[in-house]
Amino acid sequence: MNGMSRIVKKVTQLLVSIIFMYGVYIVTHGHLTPGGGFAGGAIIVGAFALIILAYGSDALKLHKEEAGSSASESLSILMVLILAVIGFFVGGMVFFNNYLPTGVVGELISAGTVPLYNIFIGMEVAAALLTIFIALVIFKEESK
Amino acid sequence: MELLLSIILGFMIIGAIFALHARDLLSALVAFGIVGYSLVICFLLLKAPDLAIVQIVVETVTLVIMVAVILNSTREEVKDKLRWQSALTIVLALLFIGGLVYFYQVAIAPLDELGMHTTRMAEAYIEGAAEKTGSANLVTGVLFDFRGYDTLGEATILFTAAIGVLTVLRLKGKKAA
Amino acid sequence: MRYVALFIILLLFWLLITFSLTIENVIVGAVAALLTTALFGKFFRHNLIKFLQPQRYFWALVYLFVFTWECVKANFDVAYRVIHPAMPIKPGIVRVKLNLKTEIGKTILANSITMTPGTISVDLIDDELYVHWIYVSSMDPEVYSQKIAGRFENYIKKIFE
Amino acid sequence: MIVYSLCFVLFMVGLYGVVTRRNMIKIVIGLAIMEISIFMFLVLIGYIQGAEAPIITGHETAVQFVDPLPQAMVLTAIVIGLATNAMLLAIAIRIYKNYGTFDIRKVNELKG
Repeated sequence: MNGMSRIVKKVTQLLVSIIFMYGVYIVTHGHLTPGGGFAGGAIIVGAFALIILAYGSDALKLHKEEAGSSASESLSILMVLILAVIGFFVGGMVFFNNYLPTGVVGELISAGTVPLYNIFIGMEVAAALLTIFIALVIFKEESK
Repeated sequence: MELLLSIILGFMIIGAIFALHARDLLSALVAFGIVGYSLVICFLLLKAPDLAIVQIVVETVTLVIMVAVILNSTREEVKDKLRWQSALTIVLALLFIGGLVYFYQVAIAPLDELGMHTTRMAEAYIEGAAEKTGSANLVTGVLFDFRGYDTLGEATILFTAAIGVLTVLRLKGKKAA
Repeated sequence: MRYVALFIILLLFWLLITFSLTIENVIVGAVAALLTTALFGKFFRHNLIKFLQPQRYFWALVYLFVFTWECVKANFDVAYRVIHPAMPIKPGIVRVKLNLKTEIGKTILANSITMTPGTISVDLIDDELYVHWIYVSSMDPEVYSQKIAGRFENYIKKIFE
Repeated sequence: MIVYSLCFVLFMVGLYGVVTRRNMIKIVIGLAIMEISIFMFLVLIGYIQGAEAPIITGHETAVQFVDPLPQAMVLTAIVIGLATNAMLLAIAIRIYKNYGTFDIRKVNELKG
């Protein structure tokens, strides 16, 4: 796959970092504004998919990216579990206990463990969808 | 409100019927996009901005994956037309539809009118959410605090699906390092 | 150098969308911008000196009005062609020679042509832009290049070159 | 109540697609339509006339929120739906690679 025309590549260069940044904003402000890990993760996938579609698989090392994305997927689901287990031992034997101080409603650093879960679920969603997407592209390359 | 939602749902039904009958698979996907993106408008009208954000992104990703699959293979619809094999098939289908409509009637009877919902179970969540979790977004509070197990299960399903796709689509084995 | 510029732009974008200046917010934004720069910095290739020259912003403002005016005119033109019972269309693809040098200028010109109703830029090969046109009014390259691209080209040259 | 009935009709359209179509891509589309009708129905149940979206901004007057519970459930369901759809499409394209067709009955005839 050769990628698309130079117009698309230039627009991709302009926009891709801003799309990724917006995804990070949706994830980190998930407990204050609409959004959260699920939505933000899907937006982050959009940024990566844009690069893969615009530049084509020749310019990128897809096998390496696939390994990286499936590794970060496993890592983030492990982190969610670890956070939950820590809650089990810190609080009164309750899984998914919110053990950090909750702070003031409406501030960025508040709500205890909820933002942390948001971040790791966002990583999980992004990595899983990216893995699926890259697997499809690699399948297309190899089946020629 | 109800009228507006009914109109949008009518469009969704028309789009769905067209998506299932289109000759070209690519136009079928475009028609399926009508259904998904109309759902986003419905979510916004129903005061569910979280869901609207998720649905608009998920619909886009789904369409991208579907178009990738179709460009990989073929756009041709399978030629054979639907044949009504016998009168028995029709009778069975009508019986089935009748049964479904009956159970729908039974299920819909105890529900409240649209917009007259009384929050029974979520009362505790709404009352306690701000103090207990400190999260201003109640949906996120429910999702990651009160119902953390659901989220964990959901993440597990995503993980399994990704691994399944990797397994199904692997053509060459991994080279021995 | 490029990376620092991207970092500053992203941090400004973060502050714009969050719209609060608390310390935590700035720290989280800085971390996010750092992550984004590390991941996507190699895709950010622009000449940065031009960012700091104020007359370019003035011409960009002028270009906005010019583009809006052309867009409205083209809208009426296409609407006329659609409503007219005889449908006076003569579609075709023409090859437009560009005088712009920079990549970003060509991209903005191509996108402007696409966003004007009636014309769609199909592809960009070397210095030539292939445009699908709803009514090919002349076969002379000079005339149609002026008609399609000429109205935008001077302004874009002033903004980006 | 007519909105609920229309949701049911949408569900039936999806079911009709799954039962009668022979193309695997069309079957996946039918399943996705069924999913969409279910999401719509669940969110409709939680809607309250004149209520606010369930986000505390600090200066709302009428302190009544839309039920956040169905919304949280649907949020997970949407992402799960995407995962299952991707899995089904992967299986479909793998079958296409092996048999050269999307026709599900022809695949049945070819093997076993």
